[in-house]
Amino acid sequence: MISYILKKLRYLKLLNVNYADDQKKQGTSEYGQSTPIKLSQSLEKNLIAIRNLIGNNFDVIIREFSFGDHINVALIFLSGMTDQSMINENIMKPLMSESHSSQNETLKIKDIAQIKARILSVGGVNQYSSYDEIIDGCLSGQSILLLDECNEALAIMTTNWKSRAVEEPKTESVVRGPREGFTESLLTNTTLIRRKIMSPDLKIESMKLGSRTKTNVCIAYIQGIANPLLIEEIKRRLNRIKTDSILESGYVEQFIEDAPFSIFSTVANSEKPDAVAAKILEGRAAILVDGTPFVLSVPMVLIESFQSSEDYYSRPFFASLIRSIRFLAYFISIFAPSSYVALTTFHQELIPTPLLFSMAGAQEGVPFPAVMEAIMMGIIFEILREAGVRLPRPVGQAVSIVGALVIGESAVTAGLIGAPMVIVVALTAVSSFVVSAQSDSGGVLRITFVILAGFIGIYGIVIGQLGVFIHLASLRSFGTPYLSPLAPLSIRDLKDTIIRAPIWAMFTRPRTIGWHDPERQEFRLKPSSPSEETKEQNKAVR
Amino acid sequence: MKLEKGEISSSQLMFLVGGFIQGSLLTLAFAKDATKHDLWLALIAALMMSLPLALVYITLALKFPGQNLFQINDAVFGPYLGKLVSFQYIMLFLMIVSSNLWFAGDFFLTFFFPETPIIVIMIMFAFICAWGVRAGIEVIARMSIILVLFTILIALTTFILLLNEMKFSNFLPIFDIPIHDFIQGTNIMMAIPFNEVIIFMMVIPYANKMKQVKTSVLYGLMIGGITSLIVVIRNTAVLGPLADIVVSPSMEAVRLIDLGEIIERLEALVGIGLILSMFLKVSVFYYATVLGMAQLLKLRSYVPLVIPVGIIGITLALTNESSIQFTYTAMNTYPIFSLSFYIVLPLISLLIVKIRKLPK
Amino acid sequence: MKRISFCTFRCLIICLILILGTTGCWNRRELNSLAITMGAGIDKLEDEDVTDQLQLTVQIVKTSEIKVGDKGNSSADAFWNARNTGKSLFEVIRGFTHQSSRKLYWPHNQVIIFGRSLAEAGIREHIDFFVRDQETRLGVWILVAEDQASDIFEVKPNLERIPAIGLANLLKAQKASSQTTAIKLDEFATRLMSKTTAPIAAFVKISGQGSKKSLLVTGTAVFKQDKLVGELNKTETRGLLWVLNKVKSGIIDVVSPESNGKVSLEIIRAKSKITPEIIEDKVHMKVDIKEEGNIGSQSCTDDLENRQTIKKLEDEKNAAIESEVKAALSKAQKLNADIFGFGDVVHQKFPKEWKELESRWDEIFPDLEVEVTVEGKIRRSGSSKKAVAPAKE
Amino acid sequence: MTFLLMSVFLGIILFEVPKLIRNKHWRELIVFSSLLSMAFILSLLQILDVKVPSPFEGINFLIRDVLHLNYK
Repeated sequence: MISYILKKLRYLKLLNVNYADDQKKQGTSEYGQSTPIKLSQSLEKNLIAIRNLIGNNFDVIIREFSFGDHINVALIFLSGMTDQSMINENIMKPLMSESHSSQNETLKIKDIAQIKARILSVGGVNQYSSYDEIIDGCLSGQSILLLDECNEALAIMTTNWKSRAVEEPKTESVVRGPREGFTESLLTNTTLIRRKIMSPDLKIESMKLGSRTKTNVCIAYIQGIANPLLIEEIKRRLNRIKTDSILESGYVEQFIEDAPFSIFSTVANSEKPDAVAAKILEGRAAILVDGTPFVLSVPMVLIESFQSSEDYYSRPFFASLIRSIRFLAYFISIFAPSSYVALTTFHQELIPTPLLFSMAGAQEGVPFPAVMEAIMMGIIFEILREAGVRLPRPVGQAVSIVGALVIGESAVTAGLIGAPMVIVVALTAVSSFVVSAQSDSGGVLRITFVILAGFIGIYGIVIGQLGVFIHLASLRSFGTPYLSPLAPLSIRDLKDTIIRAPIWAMFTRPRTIGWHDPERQEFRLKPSSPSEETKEQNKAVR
Repeated sequence: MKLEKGEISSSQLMFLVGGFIQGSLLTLAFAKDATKHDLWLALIAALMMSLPLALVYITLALKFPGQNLFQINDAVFGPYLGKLVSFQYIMLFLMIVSSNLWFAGDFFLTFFFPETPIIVIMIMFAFICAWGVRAGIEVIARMSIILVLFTILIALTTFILLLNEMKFSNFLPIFDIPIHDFIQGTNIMMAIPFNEVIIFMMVIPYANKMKQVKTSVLYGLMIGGITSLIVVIRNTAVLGPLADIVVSPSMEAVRLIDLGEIIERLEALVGIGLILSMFLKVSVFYYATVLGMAQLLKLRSYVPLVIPVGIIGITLALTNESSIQFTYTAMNTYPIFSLSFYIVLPLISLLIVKIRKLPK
Repeated sequence: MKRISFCTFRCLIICLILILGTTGCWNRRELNSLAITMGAGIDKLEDEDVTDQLQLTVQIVKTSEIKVGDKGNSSADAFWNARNTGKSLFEVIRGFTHQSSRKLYWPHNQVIIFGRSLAEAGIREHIDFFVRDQETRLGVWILVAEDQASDIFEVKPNLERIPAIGLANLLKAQKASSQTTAIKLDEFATRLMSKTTAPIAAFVKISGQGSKKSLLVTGTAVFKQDKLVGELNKTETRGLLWVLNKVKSGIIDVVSPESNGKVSLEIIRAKSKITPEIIEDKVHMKVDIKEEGNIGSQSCTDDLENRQTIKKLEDEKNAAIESEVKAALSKAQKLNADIFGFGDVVHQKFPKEWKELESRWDEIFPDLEVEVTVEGKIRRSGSSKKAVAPAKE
Repeated sequence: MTFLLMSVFLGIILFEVPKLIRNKHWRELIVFSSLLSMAFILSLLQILDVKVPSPFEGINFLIRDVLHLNYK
């Protein structure tokens, strides 16, 4: 024990030292950034320097040519990330043809601004003067035009790489509603959102994260609805991220979430532009990360996991019914195995007599205690699911079928597992798919409750549930209480919880999120049958 | 220096008080022994008598906005005598925490796990309450709404399901007990749930709307009182004289639910409702104890005290010999003992406040 | 820095779980380790040399025999009647551990049957276990066997696989005739606790011989305090139930006013009210019974569809009900057992006078004057208006 | 059993103390440790089967035997 403590202490010290080192390092690097190395006048020197920096990569193309009055230039670009035809048509062609057209004018075109203004027929052109900028630009798909006898370079927006087309998302399929989903390209994603919300108030701010990956990350929100403090907080947390790589929005999520050790995620994600747009319109902010179709949105509340964009497109009765079914399914998926264990091992008096007979009959000769059975079946189910997801589709199906047969049929006939347990596990498994946003927390809770139930029955389950409840009640996501409309009760916002009120009745935004500009729409929008006058008019028309 | 940074709304305060009173549904059995089938009368009498007392507490709390019971004690009785009074209150609260732990353990031992050592149940319960207390009063208050609604739902459902087992002649003859017993019953009812709202003098300072405090607390008392009344009426009407001899009338009454062999054996609901509402009660007392200690000793945070106080509470509960001895104390001596804390001291405080025209 | 504290926290939790785990799970019992008791029969052993010996018969379900989907060995008995003897009930119950591999499990117990000789000797001490133990429930049927309780469990029911369940279902079905007092432990115990009200229970008999044995639930066993003192027959039982407001359904046979044929009247709804009165220090009871019914069947061919006949039929029904009540009353007064709970009603209405009456109730009850008023109605005549008979000329 | 108790208390110390030391909450640390040692002594007495007088008995004594105010 003591040695363990000593080890801990030593580790602490080590951490402190490392931390101090980090501080120093960061200081130096910042110092370095403040004075970037400037381009020199000579093209040759510049090219050598650039070759030294990125030249020996096979996808870097350095094309040297001259135009006009033997002005030597070099075009540097990455072959895979640029639009080749654009380079040919809009950069090379005008430059080259310039030399033939009007000889006397070309002589004057030494000035880089002139080239930019008169020759290049491309939308985005920047002027850079340091190596760092050039390299960064080149790596993000811009073409760099270096001129001899000029200490500035032009970065031309030729960015274009292969990306997936907008497709229907696999994770959130709908019956009614738009079928488009985000793609891996940030630009496409922002476009998809912009197309939903064509308001000048929609702000999309971008920043680069990851010292090596230099991933573009955008924050999208609506100015005037979103709480400015929220946006500030998001920026603060994003700027805190000092890492070398951001490969997926999951990286960002784990860096910015409020409760890193909670089993409940405090950052929501979605693949559907309409869902994200709706969230933005409620006053949330979306965080888009380049390279992934999963867009984050904060703050997240628990209820969000039970909402689906389709709820709002279908009529309120059915939507409310489906909502309540989702809640039911979530509770089944968490409590079914543990309740079964508690009932069969501690509280047999709570089972109705005829049911007890058949359950006891099925359990006769089964060697394992019910807790063991529940845990075993839970694990087997998770294995089967994982195998089904990872394997290629045809093989995955075969695995599922074999697994289901083996467990569902053979294990019961062999007397290894009671048939009721199989039913309970199957029910749990099916229900756990209903609320997919909480499936990770659901799995952990399920196992915990099974263990608690096996230990001290219903008392264990209730105590555990109280613990989860305390945890949920104390959880906040970017300042918003996690159980938001329920636990700090806000009666007005209960319209979008278990019951989904008609759209015309939800005339305010959620109190804890978008209270900055509370009114969503006019108060009296409930449709009513046409008044007498209009009826008369209609008749007259007919 | 503020130990608690949370803020609770008036509706949360109301439900917290309601849940707090509901947390004593189990201990209704003490008054039941004294008043038999007239328990409901004693309950109403106790509720009526505790309303003015609650007003006394609220008036005191509102005279000193932002200050809780112990700070008020300091202001009223002076720094030294005030500390002594506060110390006594802390001891009382600690004892209530430990006795409630014992009640919970005792109940689950009797009805669900007769062979389990009581300490396991108490530790688990204390653990969850400690967790809640560490999270702060704001979190407990947030939870209260759902817990209270759940308890009310259970009480109402079982009431409706038992309607055709009820015999309202069980209440006859009304007032069939000696007046001595009735006074004792009322006293017990006041001592165990209703006057304990004095604890909310520790919570009221954190309410965000001081104007609504009075109505919230009184409505909360009514919520708790009405739930208790529903439960008492259900038990007496269903069980009749049998309710006088069983340990937990609620449990036995709910056991009798049998609707077409489908809706039956629901007694787990009683147990669940009990843990949920007792959690609120114990947490509030627990919170007041640790907050009071931290204040008395001028600490910067009450959080480190939570676990040691919890363990002391459990060990104190374990010093009880049997539930029979415990029942004796709760029925015969404790109600009188508590009068000084719940009636005498607050009234003296109010008097001193009026005479010395505090706060200056 | 936060991670360090979390690590210790996690260690703490793991330690806690391990500690709790090592100390074991105290009340755990798997479904296949239970001996689910469905019925208990308590007898007094009538041996010459041993006196005061109790015999307890418990009916335990063999769960392996009722495995669903296993049709193979359904011919075997699905129950096991275990017997044990001893001095006190609790001792006897614990004694079963010597012969049963599984511990008796009581929450699903359906019936408690007292043997006649035991019931005559007193049952108070044996009821206590069933009220006090946390496993037993108050919603269990109480029966008195005509002879030995242990014999009852041997009779295999024709429709159920387990006799105790058959018996419980039999009692539930008694509503249809309202000629048996189906009573559960909670009410039985309440009556036992009352100073004046006498406990009652249903009687169970074995009818038939050999393999054609079947169970018959009939009549009412009347206790005085906790001792069996007498028995009510079917008619008297219904008389009792009328007063207790427990008649749910049933048939009353009356003679047709036109000819001598029989008309069976079905009881649909019944309600009774007991009002006590004290006139000049003397207690009178008033019992008002309101009843509604239909014509169930008629064996004569009379035309009943006119107002006079219906009126007459109603009068006859009232007389029949009244005679039933009177019969029960006279029997009860003869046994001096206040099965109707008149004492409690007086207590509820006149709490002051009751203090004086309470001690004399045994003397008052046999001569208690009871006024019975019956208001019977005939509402409908079923789906036919006239009897199935050739039309009269 | 004593070992178990000690490990539980050690766990509690590991859980609470580092934070207090880090924040330099010395006063809290003193109160915490005195309360914890009290708790430890009380629970040790429980484990060693030493009879600790119940505070409720104290109430009984005060009300019944000193003041004679009890109901029964």
